[in-house]
Amino acid sequence: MNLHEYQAKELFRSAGMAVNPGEVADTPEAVRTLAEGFGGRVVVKAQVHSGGRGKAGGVKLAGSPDEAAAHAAAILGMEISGLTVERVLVSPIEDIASEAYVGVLVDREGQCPLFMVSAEGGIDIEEVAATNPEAIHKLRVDPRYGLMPHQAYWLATRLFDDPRLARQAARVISQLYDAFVNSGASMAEINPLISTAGGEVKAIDAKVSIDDNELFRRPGVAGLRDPRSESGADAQAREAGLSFVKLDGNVGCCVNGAGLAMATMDLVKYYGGEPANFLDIGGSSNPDKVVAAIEIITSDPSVEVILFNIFGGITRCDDVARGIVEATGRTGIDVPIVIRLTGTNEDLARTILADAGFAAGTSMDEVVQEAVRLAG
Amino acid sequence: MNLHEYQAKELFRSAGMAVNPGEVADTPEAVRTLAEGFGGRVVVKAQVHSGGRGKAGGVKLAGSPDEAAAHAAAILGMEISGLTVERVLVSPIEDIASEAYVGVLVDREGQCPLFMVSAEGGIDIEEVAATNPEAIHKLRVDPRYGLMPHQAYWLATRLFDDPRLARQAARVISQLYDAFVNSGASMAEINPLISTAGGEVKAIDAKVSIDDNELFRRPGVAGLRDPRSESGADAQAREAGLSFVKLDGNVGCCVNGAGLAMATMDLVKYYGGEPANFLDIGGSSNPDKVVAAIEIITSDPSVEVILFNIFGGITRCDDVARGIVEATGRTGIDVPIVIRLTGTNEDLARTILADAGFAAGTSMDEVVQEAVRLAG
Amino acid sequence: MSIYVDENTRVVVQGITGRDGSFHTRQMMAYGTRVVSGVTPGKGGRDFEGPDGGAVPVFDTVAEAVGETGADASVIYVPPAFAASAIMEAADAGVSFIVCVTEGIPVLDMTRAHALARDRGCRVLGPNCPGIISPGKTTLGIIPGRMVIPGPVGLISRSGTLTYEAVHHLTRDGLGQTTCVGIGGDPLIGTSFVDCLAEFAKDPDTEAIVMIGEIGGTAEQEAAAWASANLSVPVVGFIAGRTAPPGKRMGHAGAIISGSSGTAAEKTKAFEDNGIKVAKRPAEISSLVAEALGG
Amino acid sequence: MSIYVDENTRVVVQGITGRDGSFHTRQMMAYGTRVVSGVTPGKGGRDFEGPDGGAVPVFDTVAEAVGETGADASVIYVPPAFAASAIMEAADAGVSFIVCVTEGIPVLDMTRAHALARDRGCRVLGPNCPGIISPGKTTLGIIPGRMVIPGPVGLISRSGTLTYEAVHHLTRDGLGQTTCVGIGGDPLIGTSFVDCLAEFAKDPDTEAIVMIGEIGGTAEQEAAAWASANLSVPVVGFIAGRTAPPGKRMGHAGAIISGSSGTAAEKTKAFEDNGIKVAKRPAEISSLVAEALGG
Repeated sequence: MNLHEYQAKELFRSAGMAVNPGEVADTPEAVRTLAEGFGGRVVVKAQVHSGGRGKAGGVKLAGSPDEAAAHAAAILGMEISGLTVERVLVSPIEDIASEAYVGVLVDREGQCPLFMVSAEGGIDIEEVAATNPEAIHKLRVDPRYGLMPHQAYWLATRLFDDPRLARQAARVISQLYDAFVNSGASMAEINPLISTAGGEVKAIDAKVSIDDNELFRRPGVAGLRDPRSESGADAQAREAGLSFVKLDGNVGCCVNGAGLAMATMDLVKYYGGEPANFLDIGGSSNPDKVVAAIEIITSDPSVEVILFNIFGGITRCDDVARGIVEATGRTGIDVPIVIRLTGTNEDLARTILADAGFAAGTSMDEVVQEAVRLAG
Repeated sequence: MNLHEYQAKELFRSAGMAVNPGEVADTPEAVRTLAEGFGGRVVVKAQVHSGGRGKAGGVKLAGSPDEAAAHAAAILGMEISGLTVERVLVSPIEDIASEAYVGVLVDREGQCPLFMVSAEGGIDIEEVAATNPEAIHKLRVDPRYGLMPHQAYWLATRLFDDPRLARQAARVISQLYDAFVNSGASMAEINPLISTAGGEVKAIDAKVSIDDNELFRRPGVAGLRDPRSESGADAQAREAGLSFVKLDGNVGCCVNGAGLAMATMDLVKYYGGEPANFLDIGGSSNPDKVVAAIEIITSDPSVEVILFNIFGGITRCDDVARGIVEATGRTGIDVPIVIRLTGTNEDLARTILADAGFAAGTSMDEVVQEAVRLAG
Repeated sequence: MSIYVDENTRVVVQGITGRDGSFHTRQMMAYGTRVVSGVTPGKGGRDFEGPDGGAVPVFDTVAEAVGETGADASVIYVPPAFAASAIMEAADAGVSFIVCVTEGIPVLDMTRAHALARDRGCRVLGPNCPGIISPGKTTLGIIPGRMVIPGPVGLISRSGTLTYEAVHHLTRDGLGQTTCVGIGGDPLIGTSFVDCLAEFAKDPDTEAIVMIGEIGGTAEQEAAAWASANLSVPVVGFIAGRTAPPGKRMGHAGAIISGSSGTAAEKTKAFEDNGIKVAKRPAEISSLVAEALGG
Repeated sequence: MSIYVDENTRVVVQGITGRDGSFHTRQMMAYGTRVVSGVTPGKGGRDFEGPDGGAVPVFDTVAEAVGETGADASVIYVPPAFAASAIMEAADAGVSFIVCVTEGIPVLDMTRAHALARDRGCRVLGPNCPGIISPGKTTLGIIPGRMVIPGPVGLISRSGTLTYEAVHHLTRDGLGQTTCVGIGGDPLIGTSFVDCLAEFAKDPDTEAIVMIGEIGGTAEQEAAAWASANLSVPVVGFIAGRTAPPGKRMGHAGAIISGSSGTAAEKTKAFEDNGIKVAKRPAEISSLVAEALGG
């Protein structure tokens, strides 16, 4: 789950971090008032979960409250990467002397938190990684010890030569680590971490992704979810406990198991079709999940056919069959359904489906080809 | 630094622990009011830093508010192990089904926190250790991982067979560990941890010692110090940065270094004398410390002679000499002073002392013998 | 021969009285796995009823289970909130091989659990994995026993049902398996492709190896390089997720293309560059294996 | 020979620009210690001026100091609030021998610092110790060089000035030392009596050993048993604190009799039971050593 910039900054502030001030607003008038409070010269930033915010015109500097309001009027309601801007963050413009990058994520290889810092901040860190990889310094954190003070200081000295700035940066880095761990994040970054002409170090932009698996035990963090930042289908899938990713094709896929679901999409493509989605109903065999899956798939108007690919292990094929029958009975499905079922309780499933007028194949290849054919 | 029972319990409560209710009071009238609030049947407990509180009559059960007030009148002002009772803790009497012991301290050998628990609680754990050592279960906590849930549960199952009680005890044990670490304690114990007839587990008595070296960074904990619980000399020594322990003899000792200070006391005893104190002025050679040391030593009316034993390494003998001259000049010292000085700046020290009319030896044995002789 | 486990492996099941734990314990016992004990805190002292009336003693802690029944491997079916703790408990109790089936464990929990397992010299398979099966000998986890047969193929996979799909074809084509290992779909897993390859390399009965990978991370690339440098037996590969878009988690927490790294194309290329034939469809895996064994 | 350190030991001083650090660095350099670098965060790039105009480069971090100057030992003179971190930094930077002079480090900090040092295979002397001196070769810490002379005696002590008192008599009596080690007065120390005994046992030049203990803990008892089982050279002991009351901390954080354990009587008995002659007065140590060497 991604946090908005303003939420991430609030998280950092509560860890004691020096973060530039800012308030969110959702009308140009409110933005004008905030800009007045900040002395007139402000930056107005769209609060959407998208990396390309700046390039899309979602970040604007204003020299006066009127200009700030005008920018807000332009930005609010704007579409960025398919997401509508509902709120803007208003912050005073800082007197920036230098910009650095600080990020921490969980590293697969080291199986531990990994810091990445660069004295080249304020720009896309992937770009730095591609063009000037030596400018990025990495440090692994041993989860048994956490980030040790000397490590934070070493990272800080990669960013600032001036010891007074380095000391402040070391504090920010420690606070970032604390916020990362205490919010159950999988990624947290500050870009840029600036030094001001006055010799202060502070966080100007913030990004945090929370590990979805942490949310059950962090109601405060879970409460930061912005329902307007996800599509209806995404929200429905999440609530139903399904893994769902919308794609651009027309073959709706419903599979048990993530690996098999990907392989099914790939096979659709292999046989000349385009998958409309990734959808994993998981290991459990609750018919309700199947019903929800069908609802989600059919809510996409592009879908021309629904393809079931079930390999029964823990998943019981009869449960899936019942779900298909129930969903099709409840809501009129106006696209064809092709089904592949094999494994646990396969025969019973076949009987249930036959009673409802469905046939089911046993070969993944055959059924996928059939689905692609039906999708046209 | 030892906490009072009521302070330790407050610490535990703020870690979320189930602790029996209680309020402190310093007058019988206030105790009566509290007893009324608790329904009449209460226990009145002296709040002093002493293990023998119960045996000394400092813990009394009362069947009514009047009886509670009467007990409070008897206990308040009582002397226990030389300490005057200034406050009592009033708590409702619990319906105890079983009593267990839970303690955690820092283990020298394992260099880590060590839990000790016993299903035999409510009594002196040293007694259990002596008479029935198998009844005590120990568990070392790896400081890299902290107390892991399965460890807390294992400890809890040593205390209670009933899984519902064990689950509660595991929570208490985890909370005790958190309180221990977060307060910078060197020892924390619950004795007894009870189960009630109603199936609840809660802490009834609590003891916590804070590592003095933690206090600088824990102002909240440091603020719990009860100035009335230490003697004037102890407080003065602490403020002056001296290590001081009052003893029963008449040879006042002032030494640099803890090992040498103990060896000096031992040598006093060896030559037939009795040391009046342990006093280590430490490695630094601040004349002010010497002045404070002399004031502390001479505030003990038993002292018949002051013995200085200084082996100058970091400590500069001339600084000590200056301190002696200053202290004796400032306050009239009416007991003899014998001095042994050797090491750094020894000659200069000798000159300073000679100018003020003091002689100084170089042999520890000779000077100690002289001091013992003068002490009579 | 088999890798990691065999008919002598003594298994303790953590979460044996739970819904999943009890079901799969009975399945494992029916297959022949030596389930010697179970653990459910608060249910110590009871017996778990296996198939055919066999009774398995249940303990409150893994330490007791290990002490009383000599378990040397554990299978974990506890909910995600407690699963990392369960791994740590097993590692601390001296279990040397731990299969963690649980999906959805917080990744920061796993950094600590893996660290403790390393400290204790203990191998973790998973989490979020279907487990390991050695046909005819033992199964630890949830891989259905009926779909495997003994034979010369070693199989390693990040996925569950996709593995079944692959094994299904192998078995149907008469290509039995020495061991099938599901290493799990999480970003932090205890046993990697390379770890398994190194074990299969020591097994004289394994004459061909199947690696079923997916998008995300670099484990397949490392495995390919390792295989090329160290293995004498042929390897057949498959990569799921050719059509997955970047930046989206495809079900498995570990199946995500970050920026432009961890793509199926990258992994396929690494396989091919290191002499590993890559199947285009799951059904093709079996025919490539047959070819490799025939050649 | 000497133990742990010698004339080739390359020393980085942590806290070199502080009051204590700068003073003792100059003392060490004057004695001949190879101080190759210093560390003070925020003062990297400067030079520290040693005696005779010698310059020592100062770095911001120990990692840089080790990388640039090849330091293999560290001496720590930083305030207690930062000292455990300083140990961890040194251990992490690959320093193999760390002397921590600082007194008053929170004991929970030290549980972590010692754990990291163990993980990194690095030896810590102290904390709250005077350091180590090998007469004529090197000194790390604060033991004054003028009071020692080379010779056949190895000395181990929990105390500072009491050590000086003992060494003073030895030196005056012509009994020089191979190495004098102050292991420190804290409850959690990195190097024990037994550790030092084991090193002295490997040193052919050490012909007699002095152990100066004090109340608190069981380190002397363990050392006595170890010495009796493993040493061929004579050992002379001294225990400070015969008159100390139970339950009171005698200056050193580690010098406390808990209940009835850790008393001087108990330790003296352990020494004597294991054939270690115990001096009744500090001055007697030297004569017992002379006797032991003569016999």
